[in-house]
Amino acid sequence: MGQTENKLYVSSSPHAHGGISSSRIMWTVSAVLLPAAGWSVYLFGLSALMVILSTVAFCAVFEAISQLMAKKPVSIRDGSAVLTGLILALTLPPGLPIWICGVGAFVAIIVAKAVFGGLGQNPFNPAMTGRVFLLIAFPGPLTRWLVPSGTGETLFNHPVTAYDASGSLVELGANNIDAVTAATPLGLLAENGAHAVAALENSTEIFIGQINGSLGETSGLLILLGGVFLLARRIISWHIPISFLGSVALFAAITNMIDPDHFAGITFHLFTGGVMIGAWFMATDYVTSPMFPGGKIAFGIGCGVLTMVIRLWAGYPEGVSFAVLLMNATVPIIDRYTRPKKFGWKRMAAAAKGGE
Amino acid sequence: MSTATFDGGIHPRYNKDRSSAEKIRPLPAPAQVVIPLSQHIGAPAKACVKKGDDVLMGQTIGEPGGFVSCPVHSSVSGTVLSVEPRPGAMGSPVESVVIENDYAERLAPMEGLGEDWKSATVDQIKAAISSAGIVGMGGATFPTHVKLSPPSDKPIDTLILNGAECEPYLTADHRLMLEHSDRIVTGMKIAAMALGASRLIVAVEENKPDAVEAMRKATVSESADVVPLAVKYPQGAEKQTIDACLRRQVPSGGLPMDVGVVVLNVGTAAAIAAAVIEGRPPLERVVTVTGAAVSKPSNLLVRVGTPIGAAIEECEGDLARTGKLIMGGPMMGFSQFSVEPPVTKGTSGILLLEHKEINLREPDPCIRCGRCLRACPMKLVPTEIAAAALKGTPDQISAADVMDCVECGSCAHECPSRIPLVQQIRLGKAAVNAARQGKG
Amino acid sequence: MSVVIIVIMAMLTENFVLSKFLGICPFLGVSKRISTAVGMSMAVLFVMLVASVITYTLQRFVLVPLEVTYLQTIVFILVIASTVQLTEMAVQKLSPTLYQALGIFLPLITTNCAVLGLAVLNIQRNYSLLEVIFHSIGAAGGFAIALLLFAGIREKLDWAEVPDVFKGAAVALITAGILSLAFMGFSGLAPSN
Amino acid sequence: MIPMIVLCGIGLVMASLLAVGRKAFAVEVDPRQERIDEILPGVNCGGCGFPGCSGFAAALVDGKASPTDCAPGGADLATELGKILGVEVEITEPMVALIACAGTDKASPPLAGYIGQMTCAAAHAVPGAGKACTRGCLGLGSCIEACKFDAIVTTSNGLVVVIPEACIGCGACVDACPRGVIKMVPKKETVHVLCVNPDKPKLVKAVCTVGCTGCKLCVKQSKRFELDGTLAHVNHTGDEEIPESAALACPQGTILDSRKYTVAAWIADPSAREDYDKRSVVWKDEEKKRKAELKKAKA
Repeated sequence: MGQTENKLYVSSSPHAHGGISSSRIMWTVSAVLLPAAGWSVYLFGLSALMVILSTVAFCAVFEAISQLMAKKPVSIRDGSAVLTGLILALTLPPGLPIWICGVGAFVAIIVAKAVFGGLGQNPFNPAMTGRVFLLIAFPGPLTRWLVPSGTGETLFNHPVTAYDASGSLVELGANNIDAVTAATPLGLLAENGAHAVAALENSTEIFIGQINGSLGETSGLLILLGGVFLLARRIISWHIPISFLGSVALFAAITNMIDPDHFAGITFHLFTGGVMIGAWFMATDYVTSPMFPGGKIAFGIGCGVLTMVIRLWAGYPEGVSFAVLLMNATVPIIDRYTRPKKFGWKRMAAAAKGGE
Repeated sequence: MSTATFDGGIHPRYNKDRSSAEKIRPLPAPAQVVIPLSQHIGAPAKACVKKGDDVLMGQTIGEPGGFVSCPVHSSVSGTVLSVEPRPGAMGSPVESVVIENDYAERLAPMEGLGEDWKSATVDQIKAAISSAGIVGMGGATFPTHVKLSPPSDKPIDTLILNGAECEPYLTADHRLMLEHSDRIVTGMKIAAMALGASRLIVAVEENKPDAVEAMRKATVSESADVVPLAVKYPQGAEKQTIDACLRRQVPSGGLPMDVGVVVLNVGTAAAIAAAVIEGRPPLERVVTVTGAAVSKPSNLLVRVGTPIGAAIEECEGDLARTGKLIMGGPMMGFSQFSVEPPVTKGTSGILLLEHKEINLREPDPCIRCGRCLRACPMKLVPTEIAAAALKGTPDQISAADVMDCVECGSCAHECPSRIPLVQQIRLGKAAVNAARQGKG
Repeated sequence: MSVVIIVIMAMLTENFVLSKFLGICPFLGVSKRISTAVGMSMAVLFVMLVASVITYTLQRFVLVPLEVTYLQTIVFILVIASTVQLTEMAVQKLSPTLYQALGIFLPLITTNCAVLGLAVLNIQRNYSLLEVIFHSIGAAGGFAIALLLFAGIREKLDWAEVPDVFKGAAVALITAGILSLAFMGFSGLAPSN
Repeated sequence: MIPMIVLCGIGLVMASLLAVGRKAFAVEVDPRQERIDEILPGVNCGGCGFPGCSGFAAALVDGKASPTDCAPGGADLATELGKILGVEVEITEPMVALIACAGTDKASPPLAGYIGQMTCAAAHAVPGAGKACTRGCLGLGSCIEACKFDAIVTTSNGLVVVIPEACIGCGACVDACPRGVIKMVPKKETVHVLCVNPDKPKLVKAVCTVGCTGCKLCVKQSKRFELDGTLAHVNHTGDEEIPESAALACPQGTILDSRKYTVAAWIADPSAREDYDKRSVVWKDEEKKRKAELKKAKA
C-alpha cells in the first residue's frame, strides 16, 4: 500500500463525505444501552453479567462464523452483532443458562440475519427473533424471574446469590432457583388483574427499575434517557418511539377508564416489561422498520396496539417482542404505501397559478 | 420569520473561509492556451480557424453548431498551433483549439451597445449575448441566450440571480458579488429587460453577510429584493432556489420557465453586462483554487484555456500531497487524473484534497437508516433508485423516479455506509436512456 | 360464540397458514409478488366460501340424514375440486396474466389442505351456517394476511443478497418460520372452545 | 346403494356445472408452446433476447424468434424446434465469446486510483478510472456476473478471460461490457487479434504495450487479416488456415495463436509470453535471412 501516497484518485461525485459511519452508529447505540445493562448487573449480580457477556460473545462469534462461511470479510468491528447481542441479552431474564443464551444468539445472528444475506437484508429484527424463539422453545427458563436486590449487595459481596421473595439472601443453584423467583408485574397483572399490581402503579420502583423482569426491562428511566440521547443525536427520529409509547398509553388509559379493576394504568404499562426498550431500541432498528415518516408512525402505532392486545387478551403477559416481530413483517407493505411525494408535486397547483 | 429554504438538504463542512477573504487577482496568461470547442451543454462549436492562423484576443474561433450551442473565442492573441482532441474537464478528449500566446494582447474589434442598451431592442440584446457565447457560469454551462428565449406560452415574471454558492470551498461568486456588484446588477437589468420579467430577486446564502450587504447597496435604487437564504446544500440548485424564494415548485420533468422563472448565476449576469455594454465575450473567469493541499488559496481571474496546472502552481498547490484533484466543487465537481485539462467558462473552482481527506473504505451494506431520503432535496428515495439501478430492469429504474435526480450528491454525502449512491443512480439513468433510445 | 371472535380466531390465533400449517404449498408458491398474492387470496376466499357452504349443506341435508357421513372426505374433495376447476376457468378467462402468474398453484387449491381443513373443521365444531360463512371469511382473511405479509417480504428479498445455498425455498421457509413464531404471540387470544 | 347414489348424484351435478363453466370461459392456447417449453434448456440465460425460456417459446410460436436463437441448446435443439414448428432450420456455426484485449495492468497501467462502484459500467463512466487505455478491458468482471455458465474468470493481472470449452455462445457478456471489448467468434477460429482500440497508433502506443498499431505486418502473412482503420481483425468468412507466422510477425504481440497457447496462458502465464518472444525473434531472424537470400537470388 506504499503506492497510496503521491497518487491521485478518481471517483464519481460527490467527493466530500459527512463523516458518519454505520459502525459509529452501532457503537453509539451499544454505548447508550450500557447504563441499563450496568443497572441490571447492580440489581441481579453476576447472574446478569454472565447473560450479557455470553450473549454478546456468542453473537460476535456466530457473526464471524457466518461471514467466514459466506466468504465475506468478517465485520465484527462494525458493531452490529455486538448491538444485537446486547439487545437480546437485555430481553432475557437474569440467571439464564449460558447455553440457552447461545441458542438465542444462534437464532438471532444465523437464522434471522445471515441467512438473508447479513446486515441490512434481514426482514426481522434479529434480537427479537432470538428472544421470541427462546420464549417459545424454553418457556420455563425464560420466565423464571429473579428478585432484584436493589442494593448491589449481590454483586459485591455474594456474587452467586439473590434475594428470595421474603427478602432473605439465598445462594443460587439448580435446586433453589425457584425459591428466589417471582412473577413479573405483568405476570401478576395477567394472572390476577389490576388490583394485584395496584401498589406498583405510580411507584418509584417501576420508574427507576427496582422490579423483577428481563435485564433491560427493569430500568425504564435509564432506557428512556438513552433513547432521548439517541433522539438528540439524530440517530433515531421521534416517529416510532413516540407513536409506540403514545398508542400504548392511550390504549392503557382507555381500558383503565373502562374497567380499572381489570386493566392497569398508563405508567404501569409504559414502565413495565419491554415497552421502553422496545420503543426506543428495538422498533427503531433501521433495517427492520419503515423508512418514511408516515410509515414510521403507522409502524409505531401498530407495535403499541399489538403489544397491548397481546398483553391484555392473549396468552403471553408480555407482548413487545411479538408486536415488533409482527410489525417487522408489515414493513415492506407499509413502505410501499407511505412513500412521500417527490419534489415538484406538492406545490404544483400553486406553481401553475404562479406561472400564469 | 425563518430564512427562506427548501425541504431536505444537508450541512456539509463549508471550508469557505480559506479563500473568502482573498481578493480576485489575475493569473498571468499562459504561453499556450487550449480552448475546447465544447464548453457548454448542446452541440459543440465548429472550429473556424486552422493551424497557422493568426488570431486576436476575443476573436471567434468556433462558430455555434446549432441553436443550443455557443461560439467560442480566443482568450489570447497569437498563432493557432493545432485543432485536435485534448483532455477535457470530463476526462475524455474534447476537440480543442491550441493557441500559442504572443503576449501582444491584440484585441479583436468589439462593438458593445454601450449605455445605449436601455434603448436597444430585445433581439439586439439577445444577439449580443448569443455572439459573446455566454453560458451558465455556475457550472451547468447551459447557453444563456437559449435560457433568455422562453417560448411565448411560458411568460416569465421573475428573474432570480443566484448568488447562493452552496458548493463547499468555492468563493468565486462571493468575491464577484463583493467586488463587482454594480456590474452584476447591470447584467441583471439587461436580462430582466430581455425577459420582460418584472420581479427581480438576488438570492444569497446568509453565510455571506458582506455579499448580502454589497448586493443590497448595489440594488438600492432598483426594484430588486435581496433574499438571504438559509445555509444549506444544495440551496443554489435552480429548483431549490426557486422553491426557497417563491415557494413555487418546478414540476417533475419541467424547467424553471414552467413556473415563470429564470435563474441566472451572478457570474453569468456580470458576463452579460460585459457582453452587451462592451461587446466583450467571457475571455476569463473567476476560479477559486483551494483545498488542504493548496498553500495559498486564492480567487484567480483565469483566461479560458489555461491548463489547471498553471493555476495550481500559482497558488502553491502540492500535487504530491493531493489525493484528489477536482474541477468544480466537492459535491458536483469532476475528479481529474492530470493537470492538463483547461479552465473553461464553467470552471468555478479547482480543489486539491489531501490523501487523508479521501475515503478509501469499501462501502458497507445499506442499513436502511433513511438519512439519504431525508437529505434528498428532490424528495426521492436514493437507496431504491440505486437498488433498481444495480439489479432492476429499465422500467423498474424509471419507476423509482431516477430521472428526477439532480445528482447533487447529498445522499452519498450522508450515507453512513458510504455507498456511492450518485454513481449508482447515474448508471440507472444511463440504462434508462439507453432503453428509451432503443425504443426509438 | 360471537362471529367476531370466530373471525379473529380464524385470522390470527388459528391462522391456517402460520399456526395450523395448512395451505403451505400456495403460500410458498404464489408469494413472490404482492399482486399475485392478492389474486390468490381472492381465489382462495371464493373457493373457501363456496366450498364451505356447499359442503356444510351436503353434510347437513344429505350425508347425515342418509347416515353416510363416512363419505365426508370423498364428497368434500369432489366439491372442492369442482369449485377450483370453475375458479380456474374463470380466472383464465377474466385475467390471463393472473392465470399465468398463479400457474400450477391455482389448480392446486384443489389439494389445498386449508380448504378441506376448513370444511372439516366447520363440521367438527358444529357451526351454524352463519358461523360457517364467517369462519370461511376469517380463514381466507388469515390466509390473505399471511400471504400478503409474506409476499411483501419476498419482494424485498429480491434485492437482498441472500447466500446462494439459501436462495429460493430455503429462505422462504425460514421467513415463514419466523413469521409463524411472531403469530404465536396471538395464542390465547380468543381461546378456542 | 345409497352411498353410490349420493356420490354419483353429487358428481353429476358438479360435472354439469363444470361443463357449463367450460363453455362460458373458453380460452384457446397454442399446444406447440407447451411442447417447446418442455424441450428448452430452462437456464433462462436471456441470450435469445426474450424474457426467459418460456418467453422464447411464446416468441417461437408467434414467429418472432428463430429456432437457432437458443445458444445453450445448440444445433440439436434447433432441429428439434424446427420439427415442432414445421420449419426448415439452417444450422449455424457454433460461436464462443472472446475478450479481445490483452492489456494487463502491466501492459496498460492505471493512471489513477479508482474509488466507487466496482462494476465495469460504473468505472467506465468515471474518467481516469481503470487502465490507461480507455478502450480496453477494465477487468472488473461485469461479464462474469452476466455469464450464467461460469465461462469467464478473472486473471490476477487485471483482465478476464473466456474459457472456450465452457462458453456456449449465448452472447450475454457482449451486452454486459460497456466498452465493447467482447466479440463473438467462431469456435473453430484459431487466431485472434486481442485489441479493440481504434485510436491512432501513437495514442495506442502511449497507453498500452500490447495494443494493435495497424502496422499491417499480419496482413502480409495471411489474407484472412483485414485492417479497419488502424485496427487489424480476422475475417471469419475465409476458410484457409492462418499460418503461425502471422502471430509471430506482430511487433506488439497483440495476436493470439490459440493452437500454441490457451487464452488464459497467453494473458496470465509469463512463460507463454517468454516462449512467444523467443519464437518471434527466431522467426524474424529466419525471415530476414530468407529475404536476404531472395534478394541475392534476384541479384
